[in-house]
Formats: sequence, structure tokens, C-alpha cells
Amino acid sequence: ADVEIEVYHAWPSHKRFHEPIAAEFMEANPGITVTFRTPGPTYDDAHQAVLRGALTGELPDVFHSGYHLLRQLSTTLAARSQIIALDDLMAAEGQEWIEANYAPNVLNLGTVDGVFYGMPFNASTPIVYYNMDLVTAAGGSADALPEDWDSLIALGAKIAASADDVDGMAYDVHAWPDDWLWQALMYQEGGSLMNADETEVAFGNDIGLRGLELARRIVTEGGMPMLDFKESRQQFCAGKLGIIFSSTAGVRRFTECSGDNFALKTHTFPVVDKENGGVPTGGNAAVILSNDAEKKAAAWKYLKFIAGPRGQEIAVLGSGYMPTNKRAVEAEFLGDHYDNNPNWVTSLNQADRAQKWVGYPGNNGVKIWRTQREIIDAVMRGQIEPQEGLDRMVAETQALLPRN
Amino acid sequence: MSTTAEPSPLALTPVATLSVAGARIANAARLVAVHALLILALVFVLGPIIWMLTTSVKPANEIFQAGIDFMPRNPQPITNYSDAFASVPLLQFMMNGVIVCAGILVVQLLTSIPCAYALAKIRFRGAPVVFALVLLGLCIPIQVPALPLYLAFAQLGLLNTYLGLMLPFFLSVFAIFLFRQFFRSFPDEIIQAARVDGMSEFEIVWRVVVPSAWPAIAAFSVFSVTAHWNDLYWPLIVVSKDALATPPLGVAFFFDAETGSDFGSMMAAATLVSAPLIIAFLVAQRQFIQGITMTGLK
Amino acid sequence: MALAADRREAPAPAAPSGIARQERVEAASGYLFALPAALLMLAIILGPSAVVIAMSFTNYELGAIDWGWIGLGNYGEMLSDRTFWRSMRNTFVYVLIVVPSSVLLGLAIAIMVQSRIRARRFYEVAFFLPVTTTLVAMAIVWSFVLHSRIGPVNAFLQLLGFEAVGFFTDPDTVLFSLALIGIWQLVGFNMILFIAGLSSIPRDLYDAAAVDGADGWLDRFLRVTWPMLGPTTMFVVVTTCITAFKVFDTVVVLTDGGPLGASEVLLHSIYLEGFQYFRIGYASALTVAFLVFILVFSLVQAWVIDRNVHYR
Amino acid sequence: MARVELRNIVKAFGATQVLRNVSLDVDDGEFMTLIGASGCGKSTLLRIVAGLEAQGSGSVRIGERMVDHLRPRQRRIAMVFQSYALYPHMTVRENIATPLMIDRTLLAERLPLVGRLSPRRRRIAGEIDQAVRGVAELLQIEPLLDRRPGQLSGGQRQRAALGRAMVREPQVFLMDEPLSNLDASLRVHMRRELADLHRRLGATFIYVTHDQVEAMTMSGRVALMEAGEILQVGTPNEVYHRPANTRVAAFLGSPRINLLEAAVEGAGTLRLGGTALAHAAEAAGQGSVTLGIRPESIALTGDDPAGQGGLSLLVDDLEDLGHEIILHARLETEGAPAALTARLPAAAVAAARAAGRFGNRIRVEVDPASLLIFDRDGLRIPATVAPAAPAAAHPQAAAG
Amino acid sequence: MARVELRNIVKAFGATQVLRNVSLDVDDGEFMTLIGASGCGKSTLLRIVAGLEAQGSGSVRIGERMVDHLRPRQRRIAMVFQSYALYPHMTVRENIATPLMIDRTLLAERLPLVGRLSPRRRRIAGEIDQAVRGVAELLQIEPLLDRRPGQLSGGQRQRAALGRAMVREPQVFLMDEPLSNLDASLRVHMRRELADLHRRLGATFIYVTHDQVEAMTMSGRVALMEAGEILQVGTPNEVYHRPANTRVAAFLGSPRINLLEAAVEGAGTLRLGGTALAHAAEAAGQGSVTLGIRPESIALTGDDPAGQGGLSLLVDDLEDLGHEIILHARLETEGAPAALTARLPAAAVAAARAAGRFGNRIRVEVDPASLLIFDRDGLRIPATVAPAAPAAAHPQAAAG
Ligand SMILES: Nc1ncnc2c1ncn2[C@@H]1O[C@H](COP(=O)(O)OP(=O)(O)OP(=O)(O)O)[C@@H](O)[C@H]1O
Ligand SMILES: Nc1ncnc2c1ncn2[C@@H]1O[C@H](COP(=O)(O)OP(=O)(O)OP(=O)(O)O)[C@@H](O)[C@H]1O
Ligand SMILES: [Mg+2]
Ligand SMILES: [Mg+2]
Repeated sequence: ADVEIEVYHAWPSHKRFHEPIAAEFMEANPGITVTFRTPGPTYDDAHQAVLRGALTGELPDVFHSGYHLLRQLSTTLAARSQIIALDDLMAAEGQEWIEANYAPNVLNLGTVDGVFYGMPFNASTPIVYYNMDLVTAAGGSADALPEDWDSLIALGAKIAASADDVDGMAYDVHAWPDDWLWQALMYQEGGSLMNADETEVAFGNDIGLRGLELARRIVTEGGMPMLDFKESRQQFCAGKLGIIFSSTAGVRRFTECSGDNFALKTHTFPVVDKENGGVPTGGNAAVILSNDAEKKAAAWKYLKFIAGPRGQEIAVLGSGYMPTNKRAVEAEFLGDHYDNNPNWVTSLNQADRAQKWVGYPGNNGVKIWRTQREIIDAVMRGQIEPQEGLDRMVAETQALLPRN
Repeated sequence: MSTTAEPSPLALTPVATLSVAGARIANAARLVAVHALLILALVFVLGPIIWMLTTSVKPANEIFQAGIDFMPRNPQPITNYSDAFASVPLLQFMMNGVIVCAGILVVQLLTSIPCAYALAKIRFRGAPVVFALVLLGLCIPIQVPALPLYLAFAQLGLLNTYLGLMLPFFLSVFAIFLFRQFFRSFPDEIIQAARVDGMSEFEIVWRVVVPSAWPAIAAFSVFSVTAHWNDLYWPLIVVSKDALATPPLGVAFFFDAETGSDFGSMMAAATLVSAPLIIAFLVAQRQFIQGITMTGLK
Repeated sequence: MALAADRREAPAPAAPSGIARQERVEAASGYLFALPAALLMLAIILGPSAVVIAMSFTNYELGAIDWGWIGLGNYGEMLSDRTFWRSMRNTFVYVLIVVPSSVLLGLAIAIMVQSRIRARRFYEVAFFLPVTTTLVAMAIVWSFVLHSRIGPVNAFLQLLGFEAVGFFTDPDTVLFSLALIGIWQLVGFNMILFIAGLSSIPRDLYDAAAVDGADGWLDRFLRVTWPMLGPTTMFVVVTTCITAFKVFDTVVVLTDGGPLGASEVLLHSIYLEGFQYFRIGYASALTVAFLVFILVFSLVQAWVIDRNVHYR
Repeated sequence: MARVELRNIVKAFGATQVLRNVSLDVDDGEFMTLIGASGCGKSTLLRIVAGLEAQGSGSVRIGERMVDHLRPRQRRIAMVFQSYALYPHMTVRENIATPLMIDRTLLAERLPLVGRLSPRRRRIAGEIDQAVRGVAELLQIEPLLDRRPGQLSGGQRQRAALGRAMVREPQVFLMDEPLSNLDASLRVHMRRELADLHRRLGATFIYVTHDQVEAMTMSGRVALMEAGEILQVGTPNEVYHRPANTRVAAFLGSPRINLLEAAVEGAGTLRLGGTALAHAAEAAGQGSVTLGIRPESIALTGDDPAGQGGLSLLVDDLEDLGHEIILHARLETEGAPAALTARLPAAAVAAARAAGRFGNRIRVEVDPASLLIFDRDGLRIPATVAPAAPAAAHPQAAAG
Repeated sequence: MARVELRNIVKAFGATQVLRNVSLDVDDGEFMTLIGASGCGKSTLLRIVAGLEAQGSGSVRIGERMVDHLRPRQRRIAMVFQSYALYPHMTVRENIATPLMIDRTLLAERLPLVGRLSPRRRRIAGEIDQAVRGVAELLQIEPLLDRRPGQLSGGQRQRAALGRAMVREPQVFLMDEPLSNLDASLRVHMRRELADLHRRLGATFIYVTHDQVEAMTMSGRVALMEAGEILQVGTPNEVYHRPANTRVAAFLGSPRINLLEAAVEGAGTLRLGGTALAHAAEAAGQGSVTLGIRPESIALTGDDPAGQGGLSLLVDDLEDLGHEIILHARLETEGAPAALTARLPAAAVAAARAAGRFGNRIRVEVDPASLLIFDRDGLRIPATVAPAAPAAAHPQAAAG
């Protein structure tokens, strides 16, 4: 008989690739119907909704969990036997198949404490988007886009000064729905969130302090307005913001909204520590939450499809994410897409710096970020000194971590 | 324009100080001033609605133009709307809205009208107690019992069902209060006449009282339908599936925070979602305003 | 409890056989009619509210198996919780802005509209329109109209030579911006209620005032309109207050409590604690605080106004 | 068979005693009017008869049947209300048909949609329509049958309400001030129409009013109520001309009857102020009595020389009603001057004026036959009052 | 100095013409009553005098001053409303003080809180309190001064409203049906109280009512209005006994005057049905006239042998009001029988009954002096009506 699997993902805009992929999948698998839940607004919201569903018996069959929350999700649900470890299913496909499709560092994204729970579906890194019209007007050029923070800030300042109604840059760590950009600030200096045994916060050091100072400098020197998440994106689209940091996943949307208004160019994320520094890998992995054998089988089929080359082709073209499947770049699929679209390549250019986007142990991941974000916001607005902010971040984060 | 039909502190005093001609001029000046103030207020009140309408027909590249260009330069009346329909099942949301609002309204009327009638017209010992509860209930918004209701609904499997969306609103204390006020002014003698004619109390309600209460029912329906069509809190809690989402949830889903929002189609959706209510209100407004006025709401 | 009373009443001291028939039929139908409503009221309002109060003394978390009574523990935590105090303060500020503005503005518009003859219906409908719009949808509209950089209002302000205002991004203004939206949606509602109240003021009183010499609008207002509107004002103020206390939609859609928690309000905190962090016990305590404030506010107002409006 | 008997009806609302032991028999086919001041309990009594209110104690019989346990519809009564109480959303036709419809159909047959399925209903509807037409014809409201009450004038509404009451052919009609919402001229008209209707239907009418004219003109008998008690029951003539006590006397008649203290001398000479006014053997031995003098029993003293018989009055005020003149005056008695009101035909006053007999001080005489005599407790002493011996009157009059 | 002169007042509300060219002079100190059916424009006229409504055209003078451009407060008038229009939130004292307070203080001094700061206000408040007390004493409402209107009875409210009107010592009092909300007995009382007040104050009163009794008893002159026009102005006596036309005659008097077609023969013999009723030279040559016969001008034919003079009537209905009996009868005329209403003293009927002269058919006579004669257009023909020559009457009467 027909099997129906229910899929839940975050970000309403992702519908634009989830739905076509599912449509193709259903065409190829007539016995399986894929339905979607109403998307969660952000990874964090979706995560909490799933946890709530676990407690009230309203779980979806497939869930796209943000990488940073995969750990908390799997720990919580595994304890209630509500999540499926995918290792056996992978193994059943054969090593050859695995190697043909997935790089180890990609699979690592979906692995928690050695167990493979999530099939990586989207992967992205933060990149820099430039409004080249404004950059040029401020004396910059496409060939000499900044590689380090100081020159970035200087360029931002120049853009901000170039016209009345224009702002220089936006690094919206204070408004970001999750701690991705904050981790980026740590990683680019080679820092990390937690110590090795994951008992203590690890950014209570110079790296953390410099991260906060940098964030503050972007505001004071780089001409960054303290807007909210949506507003700065809208402002960039309106052509009134010179530089914006965002996910590579937004390439498609930004390209569309820039349209004829201004020239868009992307560039790699500046990294201070060229050796150890890196960028966090955003995105999500698909997990199976159904114990029903039929559904489980159908869900696995679905996972293989969406993380397969065709699924990835659609996902990449619909957003700007990097493909998680090796074969997706083959001619049959993405082909020369990257050659023809230089702005899309940036994420690949910094792929070697991609690091895992980690989450905190315990159940308070979402609340921790709400707490941290507010302190970062206060620092950026100059209400508290970076040092004080860092101290508070460390203390308050520590308080929300598991006690043992 | 020499006098006004209704009393009001601003009603133009018919005879002013100097001369008849002077009075006319003074009155005209005051008239202009009042209208000017009202129109100013209207700009505040209607501005956003008009902006929503115009934006819904603007092409994407015009929307994010800084500035106060209200009117679209190249209106594209279809695109945003078809986008809106394409990207979310708006019709489904509105259908859900209709089902939920209609279900709630019907049950509310069925439960509150008899109770209000009993409170207004029937002598029984329990009446003061029930009325005190009604007054208490008036001060308790749904957010207070929301947590236990959620837990209970989870137990009963009512999450993600229409019933779950509607059940907490099946009783409207506001309706009881409003209808009671209205029924109190309904002549006792007509009810007694009905008793002499042999009607049961039940028949009195639906044969005699309800047909006379249309203005109050219309007024309450406007309140009820707008409240539940527009409610976000409860649907946000009990619904996680598109198939059951109500219009506000649908609109909220347009928030595409990751890449900025698609404003044109969002405004199209906002327009579409608001339209049924606005149209329904425009249709019922005469009854509604009459109902409110007759009820006095005091 | 209605039932209990009924049972006690039913075999009333029935005088000579079956005398009170009509009265008993009447009373019985009274209970019968009130019953569904009373049961529903118990089931969905009063009962659960009582449960909330009970749960506020526990440390129950969603899905938790072992939980227990912790007495006033949640309340203790609440009192030392910065977020709680902040939402409290914000909620109050919001209520204190929204209630007077929307009531007074509603009253002013009602007075102006009510004395129009031909244009009256047009104004009534136009001002009431915002009430019927979907607040979530309109919140999105407002978010753009009040965009701190590229919104039309700021463009207009800058045209007039003012600085652009960060309506939703400046912690000092965000509450006012939310309040503005709240006022926007409430004004029409209050106006309609006031118009109803105004229509019931006897015209004779204005005539009497005119003969007595109170023919300026201020005198007329102070001597007739305002005192006569007492009961309406009471109703409007109390309902507006409750609505204002319930502010939630705009916060969720527009600010999510930010920036810097400057728009964190009670209901949003309750929602986060209860439905996002699953701390039902603590959320219940917050809910109880919310309920207490609404009740106290309503009762105090009703009492204060009531003392000054009942003439008969 | 449609007598109405009320026995010892007692009713209280909370602490207020509204009816105190009221008993009343209304004969079959009689037009009985309950009259009394506002708040005296008339409506309450009527509503108890109708079964709309339950008495505290006492019993009600209608046509030999105890009806205390019956609901209004089972009592075979109809009621007409002051406000007519027509169903505002129904046409006159539907209004009139309603009692029959309820009477003859089952509840299920009256349900909105389901009802139409009943085959019986159509037949019944036909019968009812017949009946409604019959009633409408009688009341001459056929052209109004399809209007709503809001589109009718007061008199038309009144007739529609009557129609609704009549259609079930009740044994007893109960009417609570049915004319009080009509304007004066219409009231005069409907008064006669109602009396006529009563004659034609031959049913028992119990009619509540506080309008004396209605009570006096329409009823077979009048029951006068005060503060929850019936003071007197009798024909209009009886209660007006032979009131049981001063309260009844004072209630009926406008202007009010003059009630004056009079001394009783000897074998029954009634002396007011100084004047021997009349002679009533039955009053002998009472010491003092209250005299009731109707304003219309006072006439200007005729053409006999001034100073002759009658009473001397000081005129306070004249109210000219056109056809008659209300005279407010004071009786020149020995003690405090007693006020006296007289109703004089305009023509008589004009004649007296012309004859120069109408100044500040006038002389009037009282028709002894119409004098009412009440004892100390206010109860009327049935008496045949004769003129006082003229001789006795003279010397005192001079002293007055 | 407080004459009120209305000249050619015209007023329309939208398309409805409410006042058509009304002119009226009210003398200083006069009690002028405007009477007319509901909706005839009485209130509108009064409100125009008060300045509450602006006339379409025409002018109003009060005490030699054109007041068209003045606001109500500047016209030195006071108004008493049907509903009393007391401010429900103020005590009686505050109600009465309000006009003075507004008159004597500045706007700023009357503001809720700011006002208290004014030092002048305290002094003025003292003066005002004096004035209020004076008025309260006059009206005997001192004990009520601290009550709210809601705690007063109808009559007390009435007096409080009068107090508020009086306190500014206006030249002119305007009263719009001030008694219509009172119950009957209180109305009688307040009627005399108002008349008394008018006498004491000596101010000009313009009084609106639709109650004839009020109009007849209180006023110096009456202006009878119909459909926006004044039909006649005159003393109550004049308008009752010498009505300008049939409309005035029909409006005043209850039961209504009998209006009957009569033929005029020869030098002015008025012939009703077959009977020569009277003789009026002034009617000669009219062909036919309308006779106005007041119900009270009809008397039972006395003890002369039956068949002698007067009219023969078929009795339809008797309404016994106790002191008098309203007789509804038909005149046995040649054509369709004309209805006739008579007002007969109860005593006269009783006497006639006793004498066996009161059956189904009775004979009555009409006082010729009280006959009113109207021409074809309804205008009264001033005439001295004499009894018809008895000889002429006989042969015709037999035919009737
Ligand atoms: N339902 C009630 N509850 C309490 N008191 C009542 C009720 N109905 C009537 N009364 C009181 O009973 C008394 C008699 O009322 P009822 O209506 O019988 O008077 P009535 O003679 O009909 O007067 P009216 O002429 O004004 O209609 C009044 O004092 C009234 O206030
Ligand atoms: N403000 C108004 N607008 C329109 N028509 C009006 C207005 N005021 C009065 N009228 C009409 O003018 C006519 C005269 O009204 P007015 O109040 O003067 O009558 P009235 O003689 O005082 O009657 P009543 O005895 O019923 O008080 C009525 O037909 C009324 O309907
Ligand atoms: Mg009554
Ligand atoms: Mg009037």
C-alpha cells in the first residue's frame, strides 16, 4: 500500500527546492507520498517544535535538523527511542556507494559521537556579498576586494561616507537566529566554543574578546547600522547597503533581488588565522524519526534521493548551498553551472576551511543563543565593554550547561 | 448644514455670535477643521492598508526602493498574487480560516444565546453566580488556560485537528455579556405573550428572541470572526501542518528570514487574507453598527 | 455549581399542590440554558485556570516523569529573573501608552464622526477597517512602512529634516512602535463603542446645556458628554486594557522580543518558557502573575470609574 | 362554565407583600375591571390568573377547573398586553397564527427544515389560515395581515393583538391596560370597540386599567384595588355612587370627592361648619361623620335672594375647561377653612356672572340626595339623606 | 420689555416644511400656551425662540431686541424640557447652580482641576450658593438639594428643573410639555403650582402642551397650531367658545364637538334633519352651514309633553362616567343618520329615567346660544343665535 512520510524543515524559503525534489521523488517512487509540515521559521524554532512534538506524540517522519542542534536532538530523542541511527542503513548500501557519493568530512557533519544520525542535505558557509555599485563609488574595485577585517572595515567606512542614505556594512551577528556568525568569529581565529571534554565554555579568552571587539568595530568604524535581521537584508536589496555577510545559501535570492538595481559580487569570508582558522558549516541534515518499518524504509529512500546528485542539483540551484553529494557536480547534474556563475563559486573556494558547526551539550542550546545574542547586541551598541560582555557571556552560558 | 441630527459636543451651534452670515462662515470654518482632522487621522488609519494594496501590485525591483513612492510605476497586478498562491496554499489557509471561524461562531452562538437569555429573562437562583462567573471570565484571556489546554489536547490527540483549533473558543463570555445586555431590553411582555401562546422556553428563544436579535448577532459575529480569523497565538501552539494552518499562520510562513522576504507576494497574501474579512465587514457593517448602538455595551 | 444550587432548589417548599409549576419550569429552563455555557466555562476557562495556578507550584517540565511540588519556588525564581521584570516593565509601558492613547483618540474621533450627517457612515467604516485586518499581515506592512532605513515614514521624516528613526531596531523606540500598531488597531474599535455611547445621550441635555450657556465645545464636553459617557468609558477602558495586556502577535512577528529584550512582553515570555523551553511550571507562575495583573487592573479601574459614573 | 374564581390569593416579591388575601369571583361572560393606583398589584393578579406568575398561596379556578398546576397555554385563557407584545419579526398573519400553530402541531413539526416534511402540517396550516382569516374579518384587519407590527399604527396593533388573543377561542380574556398606549381620541374609539367585542364574543373579560373612565364605561363590574387588597366589587354605578368607604370614594371621580368633617346633631342633622346641610336618620348618634360631596353635586345657589340656604364659599381659583369650570374654594367654617372643589357647568357660571351673583364670595347648595356619609373608620353609612329642615339652617348660616 | 415677537417664521427639515410663516406676539408677563397635535411644530417653534434651532427665515424679537444672531444664553431665556434634562451626574444644587456658574466664571475657572486655583471662584461660588438657596426656598426643594436627579420623584425633578430655569432670572420662560411625564394626580397639582409661579414671577411664559386641560386652565392666551400654522390665538374662553374655524372647534373639547350639516332657510332658520333648530340672521343666504354643537350643550328635553320641540335621537351607547354620562346617539335625519355625542349630567339622566323619559329613543334640545355656525370653508360665522320660532319647528319634527 501507499506509504506517506511527513517531512519537516526550517526556513519557509526552502520550500522552493524541497517541494520540487519531493515531486520528482514521488514520481520516481509511486508508492510513497511525501507531505510537508508548515516550515519552522528558523532552525531553532523548528528544533523546539520537534522536541515538543516528541513529548506530545506529534513527530514528523523526516526532519531537517540544523547541524548545530543535531547533537541535542539526537541525544534527547535517542533516549526515548524516537530517532533512527542511520549507520546500518548506510552500511547496507555498501561502502562503494558511500564513497562514490559522500566525502568523509560531509558525513562527519551528520555524525554525533560516532553515530550517524543525519544525512547532510544542505551545507553552506558564511560569505561576503558586495554591492559593487557602492563599492566602486567609494573607490573600491572588484579586483581588490578586502581579504582581512581591517580593510573590510575601511571599505565599509568609505561606502558609508560616500552617500547620505547609504550604510557601509552589516555583520548581523546580534540579530542572527542562531549562533552561526558568532561561531564564525571564533573559528576564523582558530577558536572554539567548548573545551575538549565539553564541560566548559572555551571562548572566554583573547579570541572571544577580539571577536567582540571586532563586532563592535564593525559598528563604530565600518558604518554598520544596528538593524534587525530582515531589515538589513531588505536594505541590501534596496541597494542602500554596501557589504553584507550572509550564507552562501542566499546567492540565488540576492541575485534575484539585486536584479538590474546594482551589481552583486560575492567573496570569501576573511580569516585571521590562516592556519587553523575556518568557517562553520551551516545547513541541515535529514533525520528519520519514525520507528514504523514501512515509513522508515520509505524515509530512507527519500533521504538517499534528496542527498543524491539529482536532489542536490535542485537544492543547490534553488538556493546557493554547496552540494553535499560528490556526484552533483558531474556534467549530468550541475555541470558547468559554477563556471557560468562566479558568484556561486565562492562557497566552494572556501570549502577547505569549512568546519563543523557545533552545538552545546544539554537541552538549552536555543536558550543559550538567545542569552548570548543579547549580550553581543549590547556590546555592539556600546552599552557594555567587550570585556564585560565576554565575562557575562561565559558566565551565563556556563550556567545553562549541564551541571555534571 | 445649519443644524445636525445628532447631539454632540462638536455639533455646530446653530446661531453664533455676530450675524447670521458670520455664523454661517464660522460654522463652515469649523466644519472644514473637523474634516481636516478626521482626514489626517484617516491617513494614519488607512495608510498602511493602502500601502499594502499598492505594494501588492509592485514589481520586486520597485519595492525595495527607498522613498515614499506610494503608487507603483509599473503595476503588475497578477504576478505577486500568482506567486503568493504558488508558494503557499493560501486557499487552503483561507478555507481553514472559514471552517474554524464558522465552527467557532456557530457553537458560540448556540451556547451563549440560551445562557444570555437565561441571565437576562429567566428568574432562577443560580443566575447571579453564573453572571459573576461571566464577569470573571471576561477578564481571563485564552492565554491563561492555554498551558493546561495544550497538555490536555496533547493527551486527547486534539493537536493538529480542527476541533483542537476551535474547542477553547466554543464558549465566549463576551458573547454572553453582549447578548445579555441586548436581551435585557427585549420586552418582557412579548416573552409572556409567547408563554401564553404555549411556546416552551426553548421555542421562545429561537422563535421570538433570536429573530429579533439579528443586529446583536451581527455585531458579535464581526467581533468573533475577526478575532479568530486573525488569532495567531493558539494556532501557533496547536497547529504544525499546512493542512490546518489558519490565515495568520499562513502569512507568518511567508517570513523568509534567511534571505529577506519576498515583499510583493507577501503583501499580496496579506491582502488576500484580509480581504474576506473586510468584505464581510463591509457587507455587515450596517447591522453591525446598529447592533453595537442598540446594545449600548454598557 | 449552578447544578448544585438547582438540586437544592428543585423540591422547593411547594405550596398547595403544584402551585409553583410555572416558576419551576422557568427556573429549570434557566439552569438548562445556562448549563452548557457553565460547563464549557468550567472546562475551558475556569478549570484550566485553576490547573495553571496549581502547576505554578510545581517544577513540571513537558514530558518530565518525575516532578513535584516546589511551593513558591517558581515565584522565587520569577522575582529574581531579569527577563521577567523586563517583560513586566515593557508590558506596563505598552499598556500605559496604548490604553490612554487609543481611548482618547477613539473618543475624539467618535465625537467628530458622530456629529457628521452624510459622511458619518463612511468615517465609521473607514476607521473600523483596521480592526478587521489580519494583525499579522498588517504587522508585516508596518515593518516595512516603519523600516528604519528605507521605509516611507523615515523617508518622509528625513524630507522634513529629521533623523531617521530605528522604529523596531532602537531599544528606546521599539515599544512605542509596537504601541503605535496597537493603537492603530484599537482606535476604530473604541470609536465604535463611543459612538454607541454618544448616541444614547439624550439630545435634551445638550439643549439644556446650551440654554444654560454651556455652548462652547469644551463646556459641552465637560458638562454633558464626558459625564454621560461614564459607563461606556468604563467598558472601553477595561476591554482596551485587557487587549493591551495581551500584546503578542506583533512581538512575535516583528521583534521577537528584541532588540536587547526591549520589546519582551509577558505573554511572549510565557510563550517562550512554556511552549519553547517546556518549563510548564515556571510558565504557569508567569501566567498567574499575568492573570493577577489583568484582574487587579480591571477591578481597580472598574472600581475607580464605577464610583464616578453611576448616577442612579 | 368560564367563571373565574380567585380564593385567598397571596403573593410577595421578596419582602414586599404585593397581594394580601385577594378573593374575587368573575361570572361567566362578565366584563370585570380591576382598577387601582399604580403598583397596587393589578398586573400581578392578572398574571397569576394567566399562570405567568405563581401565587404564594391561594387558588385559581377557571371554569370549575383548578388551574394552579396548569401552564398558561393549558388554562384556555388569552392575554392582551399593554405594549401589545406582538412578535416584531412576524407579520400580523403569523402573529395571529402562532398560538394555533403551537397548539396544533408537534414540536418536531415546527422545526425549521424537518417540519416541512410532515404531511399533517400542510393540512393544519390550511385550517389555521381559515381561522386567522375569520378573526381578521371580525376585527377588520384583513388588509393588514401581511404587514409587520412596526408598520402598523397603535390602534391597528391593538387589533392585531386582539386577533392573536381571540384566535384560540379562549374562555377568558385577560387584558392589562390595553389602551394606555393609545392617544386620547383613539382610546375613546377603542374603548367602545372593546366593549362591543365583549358583547359579541360572550367570553369572560378581566380587564386591568388605572383609567377611571375606562373602568366606568366598559365594565359590568369593577373591582377596586389598593395596596394588594380589593376594596370593593360592584357595578360602576355602585362603586361611584355607593362607595364602600372613603378610599373608594376618593379614588373614583375627578376632581376628587370632597371629604369634610361634619357634626351630627340630634336625630341626624348634619352640620357642616355652621350650616345644617341635610338630615340622615342613620347617622344619628355618631357624633361626627365624614361627608363625601362629589364636585358635581355642588351647584350655584339659584335665583333666590342671597343669604338664603346653602354654603358660603371663598373662591380661590377657577379652572375653565370650556364646557365646565372647576372651582377651588374654601368653606367659611368656624375652624380652619376647609377646601372644596366644585364642578360647575360653564353655562351656569356664565349665567351667575351675568346676574352678578359670582364674585369672590359665592353661595352654593349641595344636592342632599347625593351626599355620602362615612363613619369614623371611613365606612359608608347607608343613609337616605333628606334636606335639612329649612328653619334649622337659617340662624347658623348667618353665623358662618 | 420682555415681549416676544415672532415674525414670519419659516422652518423646514430637509423636504418637510415644519413651520409655515408663523407670526405670534406674546405680551410681557403673559402666559401663552402653544397647543396642537403631535408633530405640528410646537417644539420646533419653541426651540427657535430659544435659539436652539435656527429658523429658515423670519425673525424673533425678545424684549424689543432682535435676537436672531444671539446664542441661547444671550437671549435671557430659560427653558424647561419635557424630560427635565437635569444633569444626572450633578446634585440638584449643582444643577441649579450651573447656569449661574457658566454665566459668571471664565472658561478657565470652570476647568476640572485648574479651575480651583482661581481665587475669584470661591467668592463667586458663595454668591451662587445664595442664589440657589433662594430659588430652592421658593420651590420648597431645600431638603433635596444634595440629591441626584435619579433619587427624585417626577414632581421633585420637575421642581428642580424649574429651579435651574429660574435661577438666572430670565425674562422669558419656555416650557416644552413640562407636565407630560407626571402621573395624573401630580399633574393636576403641578398645573396649579405652575400657574401660581407665573403669577409670582411676573415673567413671560411660553408653554407647549398637547393637553387641552392644561391649555385651558393655565394660560392667559392660547395659540392653537396645526401642521406648522397657527390657527387661532385667543384666551381659552375665546378659542373654546368662539373658535375661528371647525378645526379649532374640533381640536378643543372632549368628547369632540358635533359637526353637522344644516340647511339655512329664509332669513336664517337653521334646519337640522327636519327640525328647525335655531335662527341666525347672519347665516342667511348660505344655503348650508356646518353646525357645531358641543356635547354639553345638549340637554334632555324637560318635562314638557313628549313630541314637543327639540331633536329625536336613537341611543347607541351610554358611557357612565359616574358624574356624567356620555351619550352616543344617532340623529333621526332624513338621509344617513348623523352621529351625535352628548354629555349629560348623571343626575339629569337619573331623573329622566325615573320619569320614564329615557328609552331607546329620546328627545333632546340644544341651547341655541351655544350653537356655533361655520360656513362652507369651515370659518365660523359670528352670529347671535336665537331659538327658532316654535311654530316653524312643529310640522317638520313630525316628519323626522
Ligand atoms: N418581578 C417583580 N419583582 C419584584 N417586585 C415586583 C415584581 N413585579 C411587580 N413587583 C412589585 O409589585 C407591586 C405590584 O406590581 P404590579 O405590576 O402588579 O402593579 P400594577 O398594579 O400593575 O401597577 P401599574 O398600574 O403600574 O401597572 C409593585 O410594587 C411592583 O414594584
Ligand atoms: N431634527 C429634525 N430633523 C427632521 N425632522 C424633524 C426634526 N425635529 C423635528 N422634526 C419634524 O418636525 C415636525 C415637528 O416636530 P416638533 O417636534 O416641533 O413637533 P411637536 O409639535 O413638538 O410634537 P410633539 O407634541 O410630538 O412633541 C415633526 O414632523 C418632526 O418629525
Ligand atoms: Mg400593571
Ligand atoms: Mg414636542
